[in-house]
Amino acid sequence: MTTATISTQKPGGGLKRLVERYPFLPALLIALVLLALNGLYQPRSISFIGITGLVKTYLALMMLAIAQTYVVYAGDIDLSVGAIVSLVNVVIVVLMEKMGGSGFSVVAALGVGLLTGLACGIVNGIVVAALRLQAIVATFATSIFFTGLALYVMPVAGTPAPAAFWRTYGGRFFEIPFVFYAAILLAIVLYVLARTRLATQLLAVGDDAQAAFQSGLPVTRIRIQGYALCGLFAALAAFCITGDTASGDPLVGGKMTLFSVAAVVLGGSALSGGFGTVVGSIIGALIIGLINSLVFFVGTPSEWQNLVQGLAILIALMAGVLVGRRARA
Amino acid sequence: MTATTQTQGRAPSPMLTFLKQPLVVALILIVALLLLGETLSPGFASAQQILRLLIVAALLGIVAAGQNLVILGGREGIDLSVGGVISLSAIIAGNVMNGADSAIVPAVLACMAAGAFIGLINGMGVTLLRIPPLVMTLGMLGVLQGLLVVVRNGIPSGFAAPGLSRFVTQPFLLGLPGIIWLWVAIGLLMAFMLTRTVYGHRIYAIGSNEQAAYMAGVPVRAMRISLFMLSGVFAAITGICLLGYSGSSFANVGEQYMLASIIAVVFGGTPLSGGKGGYTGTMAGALLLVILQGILTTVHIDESGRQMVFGATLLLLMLFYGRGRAMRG
Amino acid sequence: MSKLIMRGVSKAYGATLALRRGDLTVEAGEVHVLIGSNGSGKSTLCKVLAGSVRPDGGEILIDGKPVTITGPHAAREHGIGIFYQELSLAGHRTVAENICLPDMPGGIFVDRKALEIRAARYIALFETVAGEGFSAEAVVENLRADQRQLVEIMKALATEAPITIFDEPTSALDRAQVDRFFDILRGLKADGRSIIFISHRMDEIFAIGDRVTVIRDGETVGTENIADTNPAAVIRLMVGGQDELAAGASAPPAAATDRKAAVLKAENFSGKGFANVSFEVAKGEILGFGGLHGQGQSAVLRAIFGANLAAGGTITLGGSAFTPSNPRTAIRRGLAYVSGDRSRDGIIQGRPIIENATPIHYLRQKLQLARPAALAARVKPALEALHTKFGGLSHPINSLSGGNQQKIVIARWLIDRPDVLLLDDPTKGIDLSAKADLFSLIRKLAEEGMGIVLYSSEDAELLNNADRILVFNGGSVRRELTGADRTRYNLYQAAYEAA
Amino acid sequence: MKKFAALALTTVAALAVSAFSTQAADYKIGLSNGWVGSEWRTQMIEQAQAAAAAWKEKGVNVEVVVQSANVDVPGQIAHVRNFISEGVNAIIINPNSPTAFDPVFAQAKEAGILVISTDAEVSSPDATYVGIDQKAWGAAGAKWLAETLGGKGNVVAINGVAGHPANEMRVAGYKEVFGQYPDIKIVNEVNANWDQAQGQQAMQNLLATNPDINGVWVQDGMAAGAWKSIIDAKKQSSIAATGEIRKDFIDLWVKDKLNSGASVNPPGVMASALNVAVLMLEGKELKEPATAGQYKNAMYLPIPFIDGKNVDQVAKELDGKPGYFSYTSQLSIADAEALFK
Repeated sequence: MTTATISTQKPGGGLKRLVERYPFLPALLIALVLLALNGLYQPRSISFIGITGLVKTYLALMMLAIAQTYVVYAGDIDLSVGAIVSLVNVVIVVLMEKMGGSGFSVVAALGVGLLTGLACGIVNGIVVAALRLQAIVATFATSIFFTGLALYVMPVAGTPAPAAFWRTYGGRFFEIPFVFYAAILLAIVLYVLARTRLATQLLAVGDDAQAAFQSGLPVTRIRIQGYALCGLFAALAAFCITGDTASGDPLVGGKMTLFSVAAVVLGGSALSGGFGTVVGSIIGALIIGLINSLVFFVGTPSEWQNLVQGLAILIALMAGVLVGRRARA
Repeated sequence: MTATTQTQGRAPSPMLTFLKQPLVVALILIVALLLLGETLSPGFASAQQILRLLIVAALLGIVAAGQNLVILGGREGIDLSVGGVISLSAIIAGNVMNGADSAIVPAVLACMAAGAFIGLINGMGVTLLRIPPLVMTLGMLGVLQGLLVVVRNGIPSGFAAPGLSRFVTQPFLLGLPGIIWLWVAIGLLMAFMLTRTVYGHRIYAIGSNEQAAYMAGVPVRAMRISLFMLSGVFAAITGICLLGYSGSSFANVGEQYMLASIIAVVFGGTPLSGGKGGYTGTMAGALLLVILQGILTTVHIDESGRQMVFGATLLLLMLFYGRGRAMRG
Repeated sequence: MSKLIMRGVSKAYGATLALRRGDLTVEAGEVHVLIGSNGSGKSTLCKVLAGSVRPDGGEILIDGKPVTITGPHAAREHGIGIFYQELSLAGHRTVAENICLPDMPGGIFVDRKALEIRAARYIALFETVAGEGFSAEAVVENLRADQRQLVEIMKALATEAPITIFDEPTSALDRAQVDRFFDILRGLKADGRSIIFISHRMDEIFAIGDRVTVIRDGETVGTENIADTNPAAVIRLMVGGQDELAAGASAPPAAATDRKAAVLKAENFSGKGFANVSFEVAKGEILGFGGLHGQGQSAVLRAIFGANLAAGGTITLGGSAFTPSNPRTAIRRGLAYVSGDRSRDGIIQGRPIIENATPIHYLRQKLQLARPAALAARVKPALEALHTKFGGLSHPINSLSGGNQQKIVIARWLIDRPDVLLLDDPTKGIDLSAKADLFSLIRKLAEEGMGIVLYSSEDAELLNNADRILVFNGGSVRRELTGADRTRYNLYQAAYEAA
Repeated sequence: MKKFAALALTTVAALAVSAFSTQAADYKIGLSNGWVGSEWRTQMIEQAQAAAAAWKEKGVNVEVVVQSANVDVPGQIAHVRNFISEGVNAIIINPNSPTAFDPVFAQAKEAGILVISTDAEVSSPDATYVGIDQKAWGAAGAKWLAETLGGKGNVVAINGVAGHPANEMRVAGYKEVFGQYPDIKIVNEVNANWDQAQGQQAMQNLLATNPDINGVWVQDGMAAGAWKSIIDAKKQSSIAATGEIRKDFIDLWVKDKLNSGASVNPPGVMASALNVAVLMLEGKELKEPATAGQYKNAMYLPIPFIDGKNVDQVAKELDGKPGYFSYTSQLSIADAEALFK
């Protein structure tokens, strides 16, 4: 009954309704087109191994885009996610090394890594939501702090992660690469998270924080929880990156911050908050990866590669925003 | 009851109100930091050193002027592309003048035109396509970084004209270099523009309530495009001055100004929400940031420590400024 | 024992004392009306109770026990629910989610089933009057203004709070919706719940209220039983000693005007929300737009002004054709438009009064420089003509009450006189004295030769002030009322005719 | 939305136009560069491309495919994966991390691809490093500085990006050297992120607070900035500082007779690595296996040094080059062949 009423009220056809229901569809379409083009120019890039490589490489950015999405839900932004990735990366690598690299040490280090990410997220949340500093500049400041901390923990890149860890990440079980299990697990976690009270509350805060406050929602606490969730997913991103790079690097995540913001926008979420999906952000991260490899596979001269990538991402960003808005209009 | 309410009413004393002005806060902090710097590293607050800090602050202050205007114009105005514009401008200026004083004027004109053009594109994306400024200028930054590689490839890089270098580094009038006078002139011009011209009033109008400004006949789109263009022009001027400062151009010279210019604006008491603030504070904010960085350079500690102190100090300083509105009055 | 007692509640914003001594006693099972002119402090009193404003002094007793309300969440725990005048909805969420937002069923996870059941209960209450497109799954942003107001009402009802505050809940609703809502309120009353009801509409107050408390200048001046009082008495209490500020005190409409000199003419004008609207406004005439709220009156005015897109038809201004494209060109052609939604369309928040009063002057005089002395000389007379109360021209506009803010917005149009003044419900949410000032000025402007179009959602205002009234219904003009036809009966009849 | 799909397609079409024409190649070599923030990197790629073309005379067709863009470590790992998909014979990489590529290089090796890193060492046992020893590079500058100062004085160091491996190795190099001179005191070390203007600002701050500086150890482009501050402070006669190898700076050096010395990290390293790679692909064996360095997989190239003695000659060699051109050297094919059996 409900859908019927809406469709009579707003003409526009099934596609529009579909996009309203699944806002990440346009992003998915772009990603599929890019994937097809990649395959057209380099068939091996969409082979099983090629796709595995793609997922392995960009799982970290996907995680980070998810992290960013939860703060963007509430209309906030976190420019420190990359620094959190670096910090967690060096913390777990140093701990694994100190504890001897056994299976237990890996698990313990991952636990500490999650707590580190959580702590960073809570610090951001307190700074932005409780102390009411402006998110862009405040999280930039905390990013400098976290980077300093990472440099303190590991002054120079290089400590290797124990083989037990990265061989698991890069390995296969029953002929299926580990990352696919991770991806499936992630999908379940995200499905569950989308049903939490917190997800709805974050979106409500992002819609109109004052209104949410007046409705009796504990806005400050919700925003801090959003940042905490962001910190947790940034820690997961650090795990992925540690799995893929098998080493510690205090600067590894720095450049990922702005890519994570771009991925969120590419996925059709509104930076102003209140509207978005994590699935879109994941696809957004994939789009970035696919654009980068496509630019290579079509044989762009090296000096033009950055420009073409920049233009393609700018156009995709614009498309993400415009389509997202059309879907909501 | 009434009487008590009125007497204990929260009307703060005039002294406190004065002390809470962003400009006053910044000036007090500047003096405090200079004293701290002198204590930690004798010679830090010498006249010569302050002069040199002023030159560096002027470089930041000029780009922050454009950033300031874009932020004042509201609608989440922000310009992340200034770093790219600065780099591009430094390269164009170096190539056009290539060590010849006679080519300074064409070089300046070329750079300003390039800056204005990039601002125009940013502005059109933001107004006509309604892309959020953060997304638009972030995408533009990626494009400019690519463009830099293309532009630098295959063209001879040039020197600053001696006249330009003298302008930036050598005393010109009353012992101060030309760039300081330029900065002062920009400061006066900005103050005049923001308080005494219709254009200035319209900036505040669109920043504070775009819809009302539109209904009152303010050409909102043209205004906003012009602000982005001005931001491009100011960034271009910084690029030229930076060329004069370092003598020759080099890639990525502008990168560090992206977030620094935003922090200078925030330290100057202009909140990122727009419609409030001014440029005088931003000038003080730029100086404050430069002094802070200077102190950290002169203190002999590990880089990790420097970054942690820098990040924490930025956060601490932000607490002195207008924080977000409390949900509860 | 009274359900709720508020005693001596005070609140200052900076140097402005919003509430001096707010007293309110509400019994269980009554609808208690709170009334006062704008800026009298009644909204502040409600916000203190709802926890969104922290009081500076005073005490609150619920069921005889003193309580401290630390925030909206605490208010809810003390059994207080509120409908917010400015709405507190999450635009991208569904109707069901919004209704349950203050108290989502479930623990860490949302219990969708419970949420839907609970929402359905409140949606059912308004099922017959909610209109097309209203459903549990509809996204709030896509709803009409009246439907959104219904969601806010449902949200307030869903709190099931023993004390529920309704701060102007009916402003966007149509008659049928209001009637349904009042039925529900009567039901709640019968269940022993306490309702605090704020409205500017005297008819509603007397239709639903049991007792009325009047607030003036931040102080409670009295509480009466509705049955023992009458509108005139309530108004007297509201305005205090200032008799001349009584409602609708403008002169009776002038007689026939010179119809030949039409300054504004619309022919078959169409656009979003209206179709085939034709009318003429003569120099010196006040043309009224009437009818139920949202029948195209506002859309026509905005389209003429260029703020909304027009789809067809012609507009003639002062004898020559005019194609509305944006407010800027409209202003240049001598049009003026005052919106009732001043916080959206009018005031430039946080900026000085002088900057709020001058943008039209800048445009019409093609000024580039803003010289304060020269501007002040222009602005002051315009503000004085409206009896505007302000501290200084450099004070921020937010330091003024709503009525005075609206006067500044109107004054900006009077420095350089327009030929045609379009008034789009200009008195929405402003107090009676400001209304009186405004209407006497409008009549004066008309007498000086201006053509004026007045849309008002308050029928009395139209009947008292317009020379002719066009009654809108379903986006087009149903009837023209002139001379002795301008009666409330005729107005209602045309407005309620099936469109 | 259609409009944007169309736009996206147009971009792709534009890309396609630039697609290279494939030709029968004996070897396909992938070059990966993860940072385009300096001219040095551009020159590195160009020299490598030229070196590949030079093989034609020898009757060997070497096709290079390049990925050069600002990427983070995962982005550069993607480079390598793209090369594997592309089916190259060898990968030459200027890596963004010393250790991060171990797993992906293992995959490349599995696919039968030769991996060579240049400019920065990598820990992977599946790769060979062909380039200079960054630690020796740092030490060479420090040795010159210490000797120029007569073994005593106050020295400051302006370093690149903290935590960056190349930077840290260079830092280790100068620390070791200065450690051998008890009368040389390192009064401060700062990081200016390989940014010329930041180098200049850092030097300015250091000069103001340490008026008694005798020597400055500074790397790469930051040296030009540091020297600018020294000259602005009119201290060029009393301070000795390391320099850099761009033509701009060399000209200034000659003109102002600066007391400077510069270790050369030639942008030709990638070309050298390419020549080594081709020979390896041809199945030749190194006379001395590459087992140097901390990861036991390095083959170090000589580090030229510029000081007062040879700077005029260097300036002459660079005559006519653009200002950003770096003094360079590379293993010629013949030089490389000499290293093999």
